[in-house]
Amino acid sequence: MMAAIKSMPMSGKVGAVLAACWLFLALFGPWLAPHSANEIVAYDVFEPLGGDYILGTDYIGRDVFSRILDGTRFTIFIPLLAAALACSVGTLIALYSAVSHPRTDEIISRFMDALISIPSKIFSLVMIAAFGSSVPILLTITAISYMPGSFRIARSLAVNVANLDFVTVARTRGESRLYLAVKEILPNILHPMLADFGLRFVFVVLLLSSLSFLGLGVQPPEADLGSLVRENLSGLAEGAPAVIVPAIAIATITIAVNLVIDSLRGAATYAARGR
Amino acid sequence: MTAHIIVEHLYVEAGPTEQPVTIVDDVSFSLQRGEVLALIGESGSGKTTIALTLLGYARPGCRIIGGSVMVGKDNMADKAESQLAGLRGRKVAYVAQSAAAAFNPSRRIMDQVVESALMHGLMTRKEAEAKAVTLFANLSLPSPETIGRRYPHEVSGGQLQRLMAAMALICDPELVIFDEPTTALDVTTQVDVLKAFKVAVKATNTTAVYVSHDLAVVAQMADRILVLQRGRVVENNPTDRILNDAEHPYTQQLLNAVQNNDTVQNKEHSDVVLDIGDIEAGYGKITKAGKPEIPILSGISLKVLRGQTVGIIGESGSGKSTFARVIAGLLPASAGYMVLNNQELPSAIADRGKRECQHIQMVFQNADTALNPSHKVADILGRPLTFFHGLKGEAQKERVAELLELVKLPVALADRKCGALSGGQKQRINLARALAAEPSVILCDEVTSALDTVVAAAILDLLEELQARLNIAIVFISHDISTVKSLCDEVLVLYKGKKVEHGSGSSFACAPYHPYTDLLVSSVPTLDPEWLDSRKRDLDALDISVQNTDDLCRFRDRCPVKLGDQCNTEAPPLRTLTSGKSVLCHRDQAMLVAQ
Amino acid sequence: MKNNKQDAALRGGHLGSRRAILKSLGAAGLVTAASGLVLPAHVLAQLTDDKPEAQPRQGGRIRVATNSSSTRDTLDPAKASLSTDYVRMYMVYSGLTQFNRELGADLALAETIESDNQQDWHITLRSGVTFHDGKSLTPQDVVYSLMRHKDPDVTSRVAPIAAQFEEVVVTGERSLRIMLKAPNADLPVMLASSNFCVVADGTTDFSRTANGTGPYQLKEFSAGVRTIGVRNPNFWKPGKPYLDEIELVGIADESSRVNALLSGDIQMVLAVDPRSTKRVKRSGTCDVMQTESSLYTNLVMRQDAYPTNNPDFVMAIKYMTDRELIKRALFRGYATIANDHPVAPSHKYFHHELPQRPYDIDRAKFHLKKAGMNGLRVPIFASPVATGSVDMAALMQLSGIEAGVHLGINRVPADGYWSNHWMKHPLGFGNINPRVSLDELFSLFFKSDAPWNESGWQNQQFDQLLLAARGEGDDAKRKQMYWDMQELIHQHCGIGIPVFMNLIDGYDKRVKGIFPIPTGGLMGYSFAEHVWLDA
Amino acid sequence: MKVIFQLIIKRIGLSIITLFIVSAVVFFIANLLPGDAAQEMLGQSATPEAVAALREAYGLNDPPLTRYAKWLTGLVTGDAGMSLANSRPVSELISSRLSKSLLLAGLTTVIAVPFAMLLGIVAAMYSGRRVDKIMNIATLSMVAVPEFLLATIFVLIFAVELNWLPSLSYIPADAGVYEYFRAFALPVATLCIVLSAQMARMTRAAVLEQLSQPYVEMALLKGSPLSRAVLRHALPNAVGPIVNAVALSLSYLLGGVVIVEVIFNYPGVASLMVDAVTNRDMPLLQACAMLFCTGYLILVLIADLSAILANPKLRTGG
Repeated sequence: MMAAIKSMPMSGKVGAVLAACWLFLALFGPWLAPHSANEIVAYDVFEPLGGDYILGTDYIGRDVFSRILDGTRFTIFIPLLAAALACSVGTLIALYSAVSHPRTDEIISRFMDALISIPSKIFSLVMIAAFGSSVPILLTITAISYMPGSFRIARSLAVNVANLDFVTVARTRGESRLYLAVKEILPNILHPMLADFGLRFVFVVLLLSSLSFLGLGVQPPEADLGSLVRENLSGLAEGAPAVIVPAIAIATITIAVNLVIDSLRGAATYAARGR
Repeated sequence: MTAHIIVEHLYVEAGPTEQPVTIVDDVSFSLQRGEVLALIGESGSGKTTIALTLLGYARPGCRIIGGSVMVGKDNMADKAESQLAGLRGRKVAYVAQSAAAAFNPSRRIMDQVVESALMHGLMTRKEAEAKAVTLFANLSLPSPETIGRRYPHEVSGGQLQRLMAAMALICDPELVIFDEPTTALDVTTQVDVLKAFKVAVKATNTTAVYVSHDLAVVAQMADRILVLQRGRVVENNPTDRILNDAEHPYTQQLLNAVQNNDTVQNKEHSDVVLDIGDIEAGYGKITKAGKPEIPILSGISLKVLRGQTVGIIGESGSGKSTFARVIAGLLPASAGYMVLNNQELPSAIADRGKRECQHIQMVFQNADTALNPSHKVADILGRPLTFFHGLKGEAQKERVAELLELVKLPVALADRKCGALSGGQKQRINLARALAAEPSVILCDEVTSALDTVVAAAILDLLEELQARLNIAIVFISHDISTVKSLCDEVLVLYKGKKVEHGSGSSFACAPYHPYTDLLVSSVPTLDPEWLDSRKRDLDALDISVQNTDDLCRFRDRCPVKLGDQCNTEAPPLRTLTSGKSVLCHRDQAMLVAQ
Repeated sequence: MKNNKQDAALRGGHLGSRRAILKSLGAAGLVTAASGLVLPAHVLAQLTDDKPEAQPRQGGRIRVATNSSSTRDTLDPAKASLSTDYVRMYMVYSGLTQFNRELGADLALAETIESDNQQDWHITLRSGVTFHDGKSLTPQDVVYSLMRHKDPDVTSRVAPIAAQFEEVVVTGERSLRIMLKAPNADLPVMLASSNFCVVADGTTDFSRTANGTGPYQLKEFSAGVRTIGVRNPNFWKPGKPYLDEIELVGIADESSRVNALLSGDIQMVLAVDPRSTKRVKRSGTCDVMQTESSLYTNLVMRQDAYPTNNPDFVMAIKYMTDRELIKRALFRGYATIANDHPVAPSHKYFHHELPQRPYDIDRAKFHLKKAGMNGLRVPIFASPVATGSVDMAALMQLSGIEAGVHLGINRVPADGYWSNHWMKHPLGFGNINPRVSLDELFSLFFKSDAPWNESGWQNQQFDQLLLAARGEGDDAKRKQMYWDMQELIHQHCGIGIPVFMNLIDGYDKRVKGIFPIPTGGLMGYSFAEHVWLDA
Repeated sequence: MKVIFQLIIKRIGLSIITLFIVSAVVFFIANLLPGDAAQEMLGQSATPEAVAALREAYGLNDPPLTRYAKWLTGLVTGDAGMSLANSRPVSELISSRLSKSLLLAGLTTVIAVPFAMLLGIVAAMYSGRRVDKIMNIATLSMVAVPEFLLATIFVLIFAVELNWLPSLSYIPADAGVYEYFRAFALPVATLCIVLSAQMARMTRAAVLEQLSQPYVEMALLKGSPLSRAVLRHALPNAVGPIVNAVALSLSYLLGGVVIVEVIFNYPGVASLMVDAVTNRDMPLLQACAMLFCTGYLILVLIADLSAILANPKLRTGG
């Protein structure tokens, strides 16, 4: 891991550091918060930077800094888990369909197409209307809506690998499909899927914030960064930090992750060329 | 008179600037106008890198860090991109290794051939195209007027390679760089391409640099030969000098690798291991006629005896690899039978039992793709051991060690990932994996063609030795008849999915041959520099019209000794010659000898 | 005052039958309306900044945005359910009566409404009123318009109220008679609701056309997109309406709505967030109108479920609601402290001697201990549709922690809240629109058999008082009864009402003639006939 | 051309299957929704009898499968059914909105695609250099900003402060080109930024991929300057992946634009579908889902076709 970071270009290192910082905040943010995230501390709403409250106050006078520290964990962990879920499930299904009969493969692909073609926001809307909005539900929804995408990528990768000689060799040995999928193919698509995982993460972060716009996101009084932006939107006119800071936070998180992915990709391609 | 090309103290390095690797190390040479210099050495010797510096070009990740590269009055080593762009293609031209890759698939050939002429504003499109057509003709390309209108994928590899030469010569450059231009080609096509190049170059008195790893080929083309090893010049002498009395041991190695030692051994063969009869196979759905939509093989029969080596020869498209796949069960035959160790062998892998799978092992041409890059050597060799013989833990470890020894690799390799290994080592691992199963038949598909000559020779020796020790049967598939002749007890020549000649290895020592076999044999370059000029041209139609379906002789369109329309109307008989081999041809023994 | 003129005009409309009206409508508090000069203080406060204005100007077009609009938008009074619908109804239709700024009703299509026993009502219609298609108004139209609510196939939203109609019959070419099942002095006010607007006899298809007698004729209607009305030249109020055209759109997102107002794309918007008022005022071109209403978001504590069926728990909750904080933090002061009963201070029957319930954690603690519910965990259901409920829940949660009860907030999406969550959980929120007649309010939400008895409250005494008050002609007695009912709710009902929210509308200062009508935003949704555009 | 024809036929076949699956999935999920059109219709005033009556009227009492079958047969016979929320034919509701959605999507496409291409190509040409790095960060930031924030910022600046553009994308009946431009400026700008970032990155990747091919090296060694090598050689071969990326991004323009539609109060199909959900208006919901799916499939088909047309090898079925 450290080696991987060492081999990264500058941008990658920056990204890694940023990401690490956010991860840290996500883990320990709530303990660092000067106030309780939900306590109304000031009469004035949308207070500016500095002053009694580092990042001012929000639309009902809560301490923005504390709320951000508290909300980061949602913006980090939900996407993290969701993306992990989406990628792993997508990859596994992809592997399965790559090694199984063309017809099965076809059916699975059709089904995934179907899923992709349903706009994720509306899918979420329906699901949340059906099951209510809770963290587990949000996880499931976001995971489901990005799984087909992962599947597409994983499948195309897997199919390519499946046609390589070493897989054929294993076949001539009479190996089981499971072995082919897990032992021969999987290790060789892991790396690109890692990059894909990063992308999914970013997508989920953004989907979450759009959901919070539609009032379907994380449940108050908790709020992920997206919801913070949303609930303080009316403060945008007076340039309240309550809306701008969380927005910047989201931006830095996504950018950081992307930088890391890109440099990982770069490393991968370099390795490929080296071989 | 001063030399045309003068390269002095050239250094090129690669990799990240922090810890660079010097890949061209103090190389100097010079070349008179009109001379042809060959750069020879195995992959990684830096020959291509040097050639590219003559265009002032270094591949991504590489940097020219020292020395001068004088082409005429221009020092290509210290020119700005913009200036270089003006020189490239006009003054110095490049013919790439794989024309198939070096032609833009989405643009018509003519556009690409004339492009540089137009870019440099040397002539109008009309003139350029006219010139191109004449070049096509000189390069003895079929229907020169129209071939330019085609897309790259619509012409054969050999033709593409020559078209590339035309592309290089369109601006009458002073210097042409040929970068392994024929390695990707079949022997028969290679000859024509080489001929064409030689003529073209001599005609225009162009200086040429010819990059290759094949001494025999180089012998035909070059006036001087520069032998490279790990980025350094080990020998730089006129061709005949190199051929006759090479100074450097490495050069001698190269020479020996080419000298094919015709030692046909006659071992005692006992029982039949694999008996294959009247195989029909192909791709696509099975039609009502019971044949696949795209038939490849028809009526192939073969008996393989224990400890015997059977050679299958053919060029690309002959169906030799398909044959291997059929035996391995990857492509179930649509007709015919297979018997393994006196037991009916199901045609589809799915229907085969573990034992059957174990007894037929396949070794693929390209070790890079045949070994899972993410596995350790130990895993790769260990898997068949556990899978077939249930070996685990220590026992497995030991066996792996034995296997490595068997293929003459250090045991330490066991825990390396095979991405880190050299081509030769990979191929040995590849072989060891097959042996691990303790099979009775090994299918070797072009196991040497991806390797440098020296390395390839070593692998062949290994094969022979192993077979002698383990007494396994080997089906050796190759396009290189000389190798097969020297290696195999029995040889089978495929042409477009049909067996045209079949006999003992010894019977291939000399004529008579089937006309196609004859073509193959005579197409293999020798170290005699005169050889190429003595060769007669093969016919080269733009599209070989023969379908793989009818029973007529499929070689007839290219056959130099074709008998009028008999060949076009009647199916050729399978006649047995005195040498004991059978030949699929209308000509009888006498006529064949006469050719 | 700018309104003298129109009121005079109105009075002129029914001077002849003044006695009858006073007799009949006194109960409903139209005395002030009849001589419309004395205005309640809170209304005056709103009007101080309009200087006395010149003759209202004819012409001009404005665009108006409400906060809700969907494919469910309708032209059928019986189906009107959202603010956009209400506005649309008052644009194209008129009712027998209409709301005025004193929470009472003025006569509209009705010229007189008389009754001696509050059960048997005689109505004469204004003469010379015509529908948009030229057909003139007949009693039959009114009969049809009222009785159709009882037809199940119409799926009227006021079916429960219409159930009171025993029968409605034509008694003359301009007169009709409404027989109620039981006396109800508030009928005239009831009839002013947009659902009881008058449509032409026999109209069944409301999908594209609306043939009413209202101030504007329907020019374009596409559900969920927009409604355009053009001036009705033969509107029955002489000289009215003033504008040539009104376009009505729904903008769900508050900040978009306000931005649209500030950028001049919209001239009037409904429901401005208290936090946006600063911006609107600062703009200079626009201003806000505040309407004190009896709109409230309330805690619902089911009497038939644990733990809310425990009166001490209910008390605890009531004591741990920090009304001041809610008013200040959630509504930026645009609210009126409530006293756990649904009658707003502005209402003439408001019980002002009932002591205000304070924010008192210790009392809450005491009650919790008494109930033995210390450290109890209770889920509380809130939703964006119940305005402010989510933030209220958050505040309740905090004071809950102090008092020693843990409230776990479940925010459920707006969509489907009313059918799936409202009144379905022990502890949740409701959101009740202003009802002018306390009778309607109580019978809809507090009577033991009320259709939406939110807390499932059963109280015989209350029910009896309600029925009695309905039939009571004497205002003093009636008032006393309503006071008693308020006290009952305040003490025993499982409903906690922290504040009444003031309605805030935003408007472009060039729009004139606006004044608050407490039944709803945008002048009780009936701005269409009143406003005019200053050049 | 024959190849293309076959492909289209094959695709249409597959698409029908996919559509079928979508309809099934949507129907299934929709059935999980609590409450139904009847309840939503009556809202607070829902008395059991009334609801029952309405259910009967809507045929909501039949078992789900029967309803699904009914709906499906209706659709096959070209009848998408009646909207439950406001008794108008679904087809009518959609068609009025669809044209608007397509207009918005079209405008966005026309602007976003070339813009993205340009960014991507330039970035690829100077990959590793400063230009590339800056663009990388720029595009990333573009992706990273929640679109509702972006939209609101635009409105505040251009509509509220500067008063150049309307804050609602409202088109008067007698709108001229100028009004159109003004009305669409902000939503289109928002969508462009949201979309082009992704497309630009994909384009860059695709072009870079080609730049590593031998024929590009060959072009350089023939003396063509980098720009020519990229535009004349690499780009034509990168078309396949690029159009694919574009297609995927554009498929977002039908269903994904809910937020933009809400903020600019633009009556598009996305918000229609949201209404359908809130009103439990199954026929409408289903129809919208079908619509989005079809749109997606068409886009993908177009992408594949253009990829084929760009590649002579596939084109001639070689």
